[in-house]
Amino acid sequence: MSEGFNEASGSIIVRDLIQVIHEQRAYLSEIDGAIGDGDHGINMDKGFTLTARRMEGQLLGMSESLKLLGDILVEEIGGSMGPLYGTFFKKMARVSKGIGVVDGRVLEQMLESAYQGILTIGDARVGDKTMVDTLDPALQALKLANSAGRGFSDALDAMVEGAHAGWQSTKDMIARVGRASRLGERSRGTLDAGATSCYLIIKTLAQSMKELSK
Amino acid sequence: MSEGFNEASGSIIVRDLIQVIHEQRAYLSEIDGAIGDGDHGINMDKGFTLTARRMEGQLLGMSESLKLLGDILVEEIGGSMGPLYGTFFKKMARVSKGIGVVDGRVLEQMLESAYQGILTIGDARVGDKTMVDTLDPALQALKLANSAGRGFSDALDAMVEGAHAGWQSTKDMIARVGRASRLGERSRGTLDAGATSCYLIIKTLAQSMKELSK
Amino acid sequence: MQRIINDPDQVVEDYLKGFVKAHKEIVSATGHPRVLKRVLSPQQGKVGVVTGGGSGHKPAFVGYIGRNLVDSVAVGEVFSSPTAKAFHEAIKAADGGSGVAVLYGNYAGDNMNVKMAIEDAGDDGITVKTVVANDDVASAPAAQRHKRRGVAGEVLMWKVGGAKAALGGSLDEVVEVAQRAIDNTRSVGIGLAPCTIAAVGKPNFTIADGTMEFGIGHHGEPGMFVQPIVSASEMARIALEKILDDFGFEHDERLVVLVSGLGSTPVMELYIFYDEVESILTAKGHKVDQAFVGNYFTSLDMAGVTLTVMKLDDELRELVHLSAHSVGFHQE
Amino acid sequence: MQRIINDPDQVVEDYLKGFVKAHKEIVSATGHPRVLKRVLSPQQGKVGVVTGGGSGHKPAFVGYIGRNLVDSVAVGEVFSSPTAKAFHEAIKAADGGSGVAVLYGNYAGDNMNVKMAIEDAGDDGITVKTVVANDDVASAPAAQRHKRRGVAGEVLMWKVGGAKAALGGSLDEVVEVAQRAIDNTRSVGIGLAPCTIAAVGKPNFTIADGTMEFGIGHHGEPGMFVQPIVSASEMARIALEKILDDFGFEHDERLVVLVSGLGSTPVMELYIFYDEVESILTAKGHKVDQAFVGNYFTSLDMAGVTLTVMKLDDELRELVHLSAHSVGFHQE
Ligand SMILES: Nc1ncnc2c1ncn2[C@@H]1O[C@H](COP(=O)(O)OP(=O)(O)O)[C@@H](O)[C@H]1O
Ligand SMILES: Nc1ncnc2c1ncn2[C@@H]1O[C@H](COP(=O)(O)OP(=O)(O)O)[C@@H](O)[C@H]1O
Ligand SMILES: [Mg+2]
Ligand SMILES: [Mg+2]
Ligand SMILES: [Mg+2]
Ligand SMILES: [Mg+2]
Repeated sequence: MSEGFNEASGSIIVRDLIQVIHEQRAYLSEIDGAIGDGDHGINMDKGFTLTARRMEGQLLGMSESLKLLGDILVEEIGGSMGPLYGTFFKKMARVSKGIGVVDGRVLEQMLESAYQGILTIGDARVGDKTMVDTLDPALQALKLANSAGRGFSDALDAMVEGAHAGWQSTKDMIARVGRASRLGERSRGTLDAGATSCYLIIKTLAQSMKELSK
Repeated sequence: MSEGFNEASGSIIVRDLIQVIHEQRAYLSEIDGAIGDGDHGINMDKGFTLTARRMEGQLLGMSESLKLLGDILVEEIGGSMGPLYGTFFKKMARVSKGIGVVDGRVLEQMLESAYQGILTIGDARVGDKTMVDTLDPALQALKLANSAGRGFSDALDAMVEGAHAGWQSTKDMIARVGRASRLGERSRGTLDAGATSCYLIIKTLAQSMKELSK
Repeated sequence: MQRIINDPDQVVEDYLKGFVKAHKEIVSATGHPRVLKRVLSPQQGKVGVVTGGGSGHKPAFVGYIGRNLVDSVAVGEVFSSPTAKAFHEAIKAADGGSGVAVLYGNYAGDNMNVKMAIEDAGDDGITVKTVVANDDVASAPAAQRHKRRGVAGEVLMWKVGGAKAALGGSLDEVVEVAQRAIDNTRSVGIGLAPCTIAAVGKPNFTIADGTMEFGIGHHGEPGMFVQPIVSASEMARIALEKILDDFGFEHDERLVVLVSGLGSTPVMELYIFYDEVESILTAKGHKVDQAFVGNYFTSLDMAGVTLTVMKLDDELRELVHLSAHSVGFHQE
Repeated sequence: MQRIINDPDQVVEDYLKGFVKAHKEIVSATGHPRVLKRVLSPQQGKVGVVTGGGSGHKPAFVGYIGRNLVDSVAVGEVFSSPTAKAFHEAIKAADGGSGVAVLYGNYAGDNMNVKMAIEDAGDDGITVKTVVANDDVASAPAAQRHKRRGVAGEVLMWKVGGAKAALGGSLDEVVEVAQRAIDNTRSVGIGLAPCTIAAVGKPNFTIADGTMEFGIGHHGEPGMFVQPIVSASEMARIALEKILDDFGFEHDERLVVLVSGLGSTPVMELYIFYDEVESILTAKGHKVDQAFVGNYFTSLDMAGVTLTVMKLDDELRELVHLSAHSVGFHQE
């Protein structure tokens, strides 16, 4: 496996994300239904499916595809998910624009920028039972792997492991932001919907990047 | 028992009516609750109690008392009961005004006029499951007793018997007017509220008149 | 029962107090506790316009007291006719010497009480004429129109009658055009959930979940049939079909459409329903000249909708469009 | 779920179609499907007044588009913020060259989307300033006013801001007085029964029968406490106490009182509640200068009430009384 892949050939990453969100639409809504209002899968799928349609017949790179997804989320989804995931993907797009090869370092910069974007706009912190709880450990693990000099594939694995642990950690948390915060103590015991979609996104991202780097 | 009593001394009749309606308030509402909206006792008692208050300290004859009751029902109760029972008592008052002695014949005229008033204003017929079903046989029985030359006391008994039979007959009827008509076939099997109050009124009227004629 | 009340037997007294306080610039109390009138009524020389009915239909009836609308209203208990006395006092409060038009709905109690009130008003030397709204097509077949109940179409009758009186119409003219308004108006209701009278404390009737009652009355009077609930577009289709069948239009018409919620249906959904109604009418070649969508004539917390359609002629159109202002009705 | 809808995922699209059709004389569609504007907007030289928010709050937000009120509105999904794009387009639709005031409520999604929209509007050369309503005293302690949600007090902010803009105020003046309006406004809600989002199909939360949730938010956000349901007069007392404590008035004040139903509470009961509020305020020496009672800011079919009190100064009073006309708000 080579260290990285060509940004210009990476639109498959976004196509894979669209597919996984579409497949997991019902699952995401179900999780949101336990302590939220049961529409997370619907909200996400709406924006992602729209992106698929807009991508049709276009020749885009990874950065352009991520930008398209981000723009559509911001422009068409509204609520909190639109700006949060919209910013997430737009930031990733900006950092990787014209970058040439995407490797562990580039991905780290992309994710770091995306993470900062979400913090700035959403103001949630680790432990609030949100997508941030998936994102933070994923990014930490990626950073660690990179600075330990591990290869791209290993770094991606580490990132997914971090995301998985973070995602699972939301189960025991009390929601402090968003709709579920209404439930207080009763929000404990179920996974967070946004943390779940975020884990799915990180995992799919890693898979696609590995595939591209073969 | 003498044949009749002095109209001028008959205000006790209205006082007795007020008392019985007040005592049976809950019962009347309960019956109305089965197939109506459960307020017949409330509606009736409101007007009757008000009359009691207005009668206080006044020296009234039977006709004047009935007129007061009728006026208050018309003026303060509204709905259908106000005009129906209001007309009922106002008509009885008009026929008996300055009559001197009230006997079987006078009562017949009073009831006949009251009945016609209710038919004119309410347009219900025998068999519609209303107060008319009590009133009609009560009046028929009274007429029959009078024309058979039976005494006042017997005539009163006959009237009450007629009222009772009519009242009970409402049990098997399907309501064709008023709120209960909504239920159609389901209105069968319970007594009608208005027929019940009408029976109580006829019965109490008879008792008071007997008492007065002693 | 999840309600905002004090004594359940005093809800009418209590709400009237609040209503008069809140809308001092439009309505005022009268000598009779159950009669409200427009602050500026009676107006000398103007035909008085009176209505009245049971409570629980907000903004009807008191919410239609206002400029170019109703002069005075007789207020009854919840879902129960006002007294003859209240109607009589309302007539007096509206009388400006040119006669009074009582424009009310076809219900047994109201008919009796208005009739008695008119006799009493006659003793005062006031000329009173009536128009009895019977727009509810579901409440009796066309051959027995006189038996039909008045529902949300009453709003258009008041609008037209009130406008005509404001423009200086004579009593005969006001009554004639209000009669024409209601003759040209058809309504039908669809019930989705029952309502609860506070003094009674439990729902007045039931509508099973997943079903709708077509042709329901404004107090829960039985409809024509109960069937599984359908989409807004299908509801609009069957409601309009019933109304258009009854009209039997032979030409393309200019119409007023009034869509009123029954109480607890989100207003958003009334617009979804209206959109379908408008589309069907337009497809058939008719033109919606004026639409009213909102809670114009409710039934406490009943869920559902009333569809009302009025056929316009030139005069009705002019009167419908005349500006008006009341608590529940506004037109610029 | 007893609803009048077609596709539960399309309720917003569907109701907007009906809304625009029904109110052609007041509102019109724009290039963006989720932005409506006043027919007569933008007006050259007038400061544009924009608002927006999730759907399900009828007549808010689109019902406040009108004369001397709001110029354009960004519309979100039910209980979900409009997109940044929609806010951006609404800003453009309101811009008459003198800047635009976005007057909206303090919710996470709205804050994010407005912020992004302002950046984009800046690229178009439009000056945008915002006022963020935070009138809900139950949603955070006084020390954290910036965390409080905006509820029915937004109506008064729009009224005042819209009036100032209509009278020719500059952007700074409009924003200053709208800010003063909301700074002088406090609200609190009482929930009696939950609401159901059609796309979700079941109640969003529960309020046990016989209990009430004091301080509930407009989407069912948790209140301060749940307690057995009390009389209207007691509800008024505790709601007003919470508001007056927060104000801490030192003088007798002239006030605006706005009582809004949350959706399915009969309007009659809002007047019972208002009557109590007015009595208490009057007894304390205050004067209700203007009252609004009705469904001004609802939450689908939630049962309950929001009490809003605004303290007036001379300018606010003049602006509140300026005539206005929109689908949901009317002042002569
Ligand atoms: N301020 C925030 N920062 C980060 N994530 C958030 C924030 N608010 C909410 N979320 C995430 O949003 C998810 C819910 O999304 P979704 O169901 O689509 O929206 P809604 O709550 O409006 O129905 C939550 O599970 C949580 O992870
Ligand atoms: N048109 C009518 N003629 C005679 N009696 C009637 C008529 N309509 C209704 N009733 C009587 O009224 C009774 C109900 O009275 P009540 O409960 O006081 O009024 P409501 O039905 O308005 O609640 C019925 O039981 C019936 O006997
Ligand atoms: Mg949601
Ligand atoms: Mg959700
Ligand atoms: Mg009753
Ligand atoms: Mg009854």
